[in-house]
Amino acid sequence: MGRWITSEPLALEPLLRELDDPASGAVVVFLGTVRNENEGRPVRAITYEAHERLAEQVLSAIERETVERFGVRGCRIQHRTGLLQLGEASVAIVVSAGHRGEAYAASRYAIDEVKRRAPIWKEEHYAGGESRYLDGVPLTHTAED
Amino acid sequence: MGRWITSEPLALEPLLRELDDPASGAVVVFLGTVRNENEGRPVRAITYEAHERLAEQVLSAIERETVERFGVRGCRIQHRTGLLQLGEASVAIVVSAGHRGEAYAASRYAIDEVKRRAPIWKEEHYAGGESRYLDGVPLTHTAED
Amino acid sequence: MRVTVVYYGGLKQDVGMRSETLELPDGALRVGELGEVLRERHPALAGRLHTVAYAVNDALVDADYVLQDGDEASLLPPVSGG
Amino acid sequence: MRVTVVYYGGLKQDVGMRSETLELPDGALRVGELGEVLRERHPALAGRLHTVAYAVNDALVDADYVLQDGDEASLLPPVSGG
Repeated sequence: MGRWITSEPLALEPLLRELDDPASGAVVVFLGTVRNENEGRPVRAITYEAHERLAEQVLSAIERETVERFGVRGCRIQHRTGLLQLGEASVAIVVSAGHRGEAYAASRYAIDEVKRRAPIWKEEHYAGGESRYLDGVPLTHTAED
Repeated sequence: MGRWITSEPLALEPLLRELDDPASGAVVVFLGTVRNENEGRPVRAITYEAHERLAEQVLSAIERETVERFGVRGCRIQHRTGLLQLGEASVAIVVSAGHRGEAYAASRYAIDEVKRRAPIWKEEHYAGGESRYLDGVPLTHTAED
Repeated sequence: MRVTVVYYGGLKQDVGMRSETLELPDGALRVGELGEVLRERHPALAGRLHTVAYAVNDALVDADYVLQDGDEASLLPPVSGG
Repeated sequence: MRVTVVYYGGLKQDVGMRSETLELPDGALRVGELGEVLRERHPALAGRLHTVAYAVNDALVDADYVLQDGDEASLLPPVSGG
């Protein structure tokens, strides 16, 4: 199980334990899950693919930035790859902070950056057996990456 | 273990399972945890006390309002009572939603309302053995309660 | 009539007890007036009652709620949960 | 020089393969120029290259990065993780 990218089901407890911190008063968790509908079409599963080594660099960089920008105590991000069924979590983000304001803001920043910068692609599988790669966000090469 | 108020350690997995929903694409969890400092004083533990039956009504009402106001799929709130050590969770709020925007907004609303309306009190225990009830938010009687 | 009063949060330290059962004269007593009675019994409540809310039998009530025999009245100081 | 090209996301369906190893003339070839070479090999790439980013050996690079013998060049279409 990779630290940032894994093909196994995501488990929250180990991430929460990693961020255990007596100076933390607020923890915000975001889970992205496979929804049964997208853009009006019924979805039955999603395959996620990653450029693994690059994705690990990017997720690790987003963790560091999140801590620095929002002054939170810690941030951990994990993204799953492979075939996911309805309801399964594709991404888990845990932020621990002194107070809830910065915890929410940092969590929101982290998931927005993951969607914008992580080299990860999803292929939606539809009821009829058809499947499709979704249009996404063009990657740009920035110093932060 | 009460549905809204419990003296046992809070467990996230049962709350997440309750809100399992194939129409959900985003889950936001908030955990309030016992921090080792408040208003500049080192804290070593906190005792939470609730007016249990009233608190259960209030938390249940906040769950319903959160779902209605933000159009999210589900909301579950649990608050712990008794003596909590550093790092232990005093409150857990889970929101599941179609999309992340409403999930974050609903989660933030729910915790703010819990802090404002739940008949729950904390007594902070300090390093020297001293303890103190904190000044809080005066309750008001509104139709929503 | 008999009314049980329960003190929550810091109030139970202020008055030195968790609860007490009072025998009150029969007749229309509002919960806000009960507060006045309690302030005379417990001088430590002076200066605190204006931030106290009242619940009777598990429902928040206004100060003009009229108490019934057998009611349990809770005094709820400003809250600090979460 | 030898360069391995790896296609990610929908690109691997467009070109009908996961990766290919090309023998290219020695000399300064930029990764953006490699894109032109690939478009000639795979007409399906036409109209898609302007939204593609390039990584070489696990680092994102600009279009003017100069390829070396043995490089692995990844073509990264618009992303949709999360």
